[in-house]
Amino acid sequence: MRITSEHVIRFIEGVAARIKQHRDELVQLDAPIGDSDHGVNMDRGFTTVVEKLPTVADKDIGTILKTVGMTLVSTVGGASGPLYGTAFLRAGMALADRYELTPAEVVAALEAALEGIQARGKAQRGEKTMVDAIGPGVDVLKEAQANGEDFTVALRRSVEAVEAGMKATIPMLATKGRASYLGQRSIGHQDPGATSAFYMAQVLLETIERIQ
Amino acid sequence: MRITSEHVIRFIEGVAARIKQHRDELVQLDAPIGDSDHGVNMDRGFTTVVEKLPTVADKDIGTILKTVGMTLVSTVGGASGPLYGTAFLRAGMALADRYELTPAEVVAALEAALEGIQARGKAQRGEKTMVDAIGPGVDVLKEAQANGEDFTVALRRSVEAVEAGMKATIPMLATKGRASYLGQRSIGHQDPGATSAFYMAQVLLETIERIQ
Amino acid sequence: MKKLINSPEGVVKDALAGVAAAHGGLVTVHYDPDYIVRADAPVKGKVGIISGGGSGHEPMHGGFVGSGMLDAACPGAVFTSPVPDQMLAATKAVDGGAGVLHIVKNYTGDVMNFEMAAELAAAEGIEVAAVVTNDDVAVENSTWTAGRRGVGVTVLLEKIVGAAAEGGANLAECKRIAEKVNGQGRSMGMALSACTVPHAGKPSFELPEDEIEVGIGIHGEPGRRREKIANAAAITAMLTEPILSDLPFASGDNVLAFVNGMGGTPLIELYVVYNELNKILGEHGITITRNLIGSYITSLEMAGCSITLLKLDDELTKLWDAPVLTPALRWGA
Amino acid sequence: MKKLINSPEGVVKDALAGVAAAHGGLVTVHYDPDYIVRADAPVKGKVGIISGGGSGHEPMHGGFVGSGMLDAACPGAVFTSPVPDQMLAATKAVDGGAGVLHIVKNYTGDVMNFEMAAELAAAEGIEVAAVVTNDDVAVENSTWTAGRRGVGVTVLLEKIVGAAAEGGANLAECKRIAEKVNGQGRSMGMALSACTVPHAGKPSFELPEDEIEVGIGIHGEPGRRREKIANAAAITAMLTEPILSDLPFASGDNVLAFVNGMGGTPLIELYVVYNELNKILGEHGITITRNLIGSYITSLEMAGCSITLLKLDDELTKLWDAPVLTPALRWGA
Ligand SMILES: Nc1ncnc2c1ncn2[C@@H]1O[C@H](COP(=O)(O)OP(=O)(O)O)[C@@H](O)[C@H]1O
Ligand SMILES: Nc1ncnc2c1ncn2[C@@H]1O[C@H](COP(=O)(O)OP(=O)(O)O)[C@@H](O)[C@H]1O
Ligand SMILES: [Mg+2]
Ligand SMILES: [Mg+2]
Ligand SMILES: [Mg+2]
Ligand SMILES: [Mg+2]
Repeated sequence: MRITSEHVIRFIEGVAARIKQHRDELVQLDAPIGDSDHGVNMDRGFTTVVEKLPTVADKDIGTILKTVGMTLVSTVGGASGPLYGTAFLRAGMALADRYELTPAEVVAALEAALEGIQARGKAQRGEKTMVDAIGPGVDVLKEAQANGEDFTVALRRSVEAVEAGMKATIPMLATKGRASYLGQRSIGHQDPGATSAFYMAQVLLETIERIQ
Repeated sequence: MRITSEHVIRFIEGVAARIKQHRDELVQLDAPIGDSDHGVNMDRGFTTVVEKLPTVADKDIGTILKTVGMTLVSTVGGASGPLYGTAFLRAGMALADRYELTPAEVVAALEAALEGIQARGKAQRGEKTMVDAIGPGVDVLKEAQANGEDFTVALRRSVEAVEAGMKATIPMLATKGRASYLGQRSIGHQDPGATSAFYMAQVLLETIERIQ
Repeated sequence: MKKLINSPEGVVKDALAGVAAAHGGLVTVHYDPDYIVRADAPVKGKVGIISGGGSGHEPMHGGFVGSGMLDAACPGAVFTSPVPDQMLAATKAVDGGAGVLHIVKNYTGDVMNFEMAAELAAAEGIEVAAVVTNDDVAVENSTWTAGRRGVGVTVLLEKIVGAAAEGGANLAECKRIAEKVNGQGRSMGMALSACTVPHAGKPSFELPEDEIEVGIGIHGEPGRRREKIANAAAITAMLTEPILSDLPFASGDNVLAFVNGMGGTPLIELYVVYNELNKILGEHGITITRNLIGSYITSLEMAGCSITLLKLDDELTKLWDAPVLTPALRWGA
Repeated sequence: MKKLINSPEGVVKDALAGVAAAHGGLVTVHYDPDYIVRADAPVKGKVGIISGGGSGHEPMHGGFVGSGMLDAACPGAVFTSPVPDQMLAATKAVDGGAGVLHIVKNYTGDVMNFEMAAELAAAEGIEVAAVVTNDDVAVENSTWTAGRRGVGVTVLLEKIVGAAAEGGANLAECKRIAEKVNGQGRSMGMALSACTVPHAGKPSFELPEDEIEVGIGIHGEPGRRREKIANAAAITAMLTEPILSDLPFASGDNVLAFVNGMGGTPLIELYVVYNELNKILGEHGITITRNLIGSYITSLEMAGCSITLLKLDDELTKLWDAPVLTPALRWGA
């Protein structure tokens, strides 16, 4: 499978479109346990990212992803800005100078992204954050890679794991981020950051599926 | 008919009770074309009046009514305080040193009260104020007196005229007081001051009727 | 009705007790009759400046008592003009021998109660003058009304005349300046929502989600007309144009622009309105040389705003800039 | 949703333009990245004090920029922490060679964005220290949360540390004083109503007519728990007791009492609450020696209030009393 910088750009644009499409839903998810801004934050960030993309379209994938990360840091704000920003920065650092990626490199970049999020945000799994969605997805990919599974098939299972992780945030008690202030009242609501992570995973899968 | 200071006190107490009973109604009438306080203003004033009455119960009727007027001026506030206060003051001045009243004296006192209201407030009839209720009532009494009509009968007709005057304020355009600021929007609402005047007239009639 | 109060009956006294507890060094609160007076009153030889009106407009007037502004304020019940006993007692308390100026907002009740107090004070040998503010351009035809209402200009007038009195102006001079301010100032207000008078327990009117009241006063009453909700630029224009054409203000004028919140509107929105106002005045060649932005003359928790423009000259500018030390307005001190 | 705005997207920039138009002599507004900075920045040899946070809390922080308080403020989108670019630009703009103190409210987003800015500033050779305020006692168990939120104490801290910096304190000294203020201050808030984030278009939560939210933050979020509505005395006790027992405050303490409105609550109610607070503290033998009453750290048009108590000593009292000249807080100047 040839994963080129063109596919990476298609992925980023796809994420931007998907986030815009779910902007209000992400805002509404953030209302009961947050401050009603997650969808707007993400949309503001990715809208700017899309404007910036042409300036780096001919660059290596690492540079593209680092630009995405920097742009997110500079435009999203809130908790998700530094977190997703760091994620893309770290992924970009992992893929410096590459113009084409192997599935293994994609997995390594995703792992680096997750590590970046956890380094910045200090959240463990089970604290009702985006980590609860991203973590299980990365687990599946790593395990599949170890077993030599087909990447697309693995990614499909990975997205299912992300979705399950997202849904698993509903009964969780939040102990990180803004939702944690609600104590017991945080229970019963799906985490907005886990939800935006799921949409990104979906778009990643769709991008990869279209390559074959 | 012997109208004594005891009857006057009964009238005042009756007015206080009637106002209290219609307090919220007078507040609600004041909401669409005023500031939602007429019932509370009047109730505050007459509650204090009732507390003060024992200190002047043995005084002449003029003193009793002047005390009522002073107390209303000192406790009601708003437009109705100076207006009703002046009304009772003028009625009291008209009845100085009297311990018993003839119907003619009652009519003269009511006439003085109306004059006082108009001197203070400068309202003519047709401006959507208490004058539109009180004025016709005084007219009937004066005319009946000229015709030698029975006082109680005349008073009954007078209260009917007050009620009609009160209802006639509904289609009126306000040109005095707070309701005037609403311009055309003042049309269609009954004037709160005309309504409190009607309740006073009712109590006056009931007091007189009970004498016979 | 949801309010931070103990009872509808107690709200004015409770708030007065709060003022007394908070600003004891600055003002003294007297009860029965209620009035708030400068802690150092009467100031010998100074004209006493007093005002008053219904409660529910805070910080007006009690928040404006102090050096360089009011000598005393008389708070009535919520939205109810105070009674003459209050103004009489306050007048006596602030009389430093140079006479007392009553600042009265033009409402039938306020005017009559202040008149009675002035008559009583005169009978006691105190020289009293009065100025009646009537700056609300929403009330267009004064032959068909009780005259224009006194609104935002009252705040500016109290500051400016307070400075004049503090600076030693005599009663006639204070009255002249007061009338000048009233003559050169105009206001108009609008509401996004009604307010709830505590004892009434429910909003004074119902506004649909897409409508506003234009030409409101400060007593929770409906305005002159209802309009569809519009953006801040359109609403600001709706309020500003009648103000400009009424005085009229002209190109080259310097003005004090006062964007006032009605009690339930946050500061961020007032700055949005101020920005639009600044643009409109710029288009008319009018320069804002002084401004005041905040909730100073309110209508309980009503959401909305009013705009007041006061034409400035050197005299008024200097008096506006003079030091003031009150609970709600303070500078140079 | 009814607001005096032009559009949900434009509200922050429009309000900033209003601030620029209104307070041009005092502050300068920079756009992209957005920050409000003292007109005379950088002040040579003075520690620069900057803060920032989401918009919707006005006058905090932009209204506190000026002599004796903040050197710059970075406004994010409504309820969204600003981005590092803003804090970096502001830090550079106010660096007078003595280092820069970042005042950060403890929210995950604010902390992370300020951290990133501090890393970037350090990389450019500017000495940066940070203090994180976390005074909200409603958040009881910090092992199960992101730690306590920074609320009302932030306002007091900005004033006090601003005075210290103005007086020549160095960066370490400013940080020490900031930490002392944060250590000696506690807050708690409640809401009578929700607020509407402009782009969300509807209230963040629905409160029945007879219920209140207790233990809210300043982002329109629900509180720790719902309670039946109660009178001002009971609500004040509900907020004050957890504050008192947390520090704990003790008989004989002198405090600064800050009664803050959430944006939609009128001043008259804040004075009613202040009166109750004064009574409660009196019963505990605690003396209010300074106070602040008004809407200074708000949550858009939310109705409700918060109470902040700060234990005072001579050092803090002197710094509180020092002159301040900003759009929202001004005395001695
Ligand atoms: N410490 C953390 N680690 C990982 N994710 C976090 C952390 N704190 C918050 N989040 C994520 O951020 C999301 C909220 O993002 P957003 O609403 O944009 O920012 P804010 O909370 O500052 O308003 C949450 O739903 C959660 O998934
Ligand atoms: N100029 C006037 N002359 C006679 N009556 C008046 C005048 N102005 C107002 N009123 C009466 O006063 C009533 C309102 O009284 P109230 O609500 O107690 O005072 P306010 O209008 O000051 O709130 C009106 O309904 C009207 O009947
Ligand atoms: Mg959020
Ligand atoms: Mg009324
Ligand atoms: Mg009234
Ligand atoms: Mg946020």
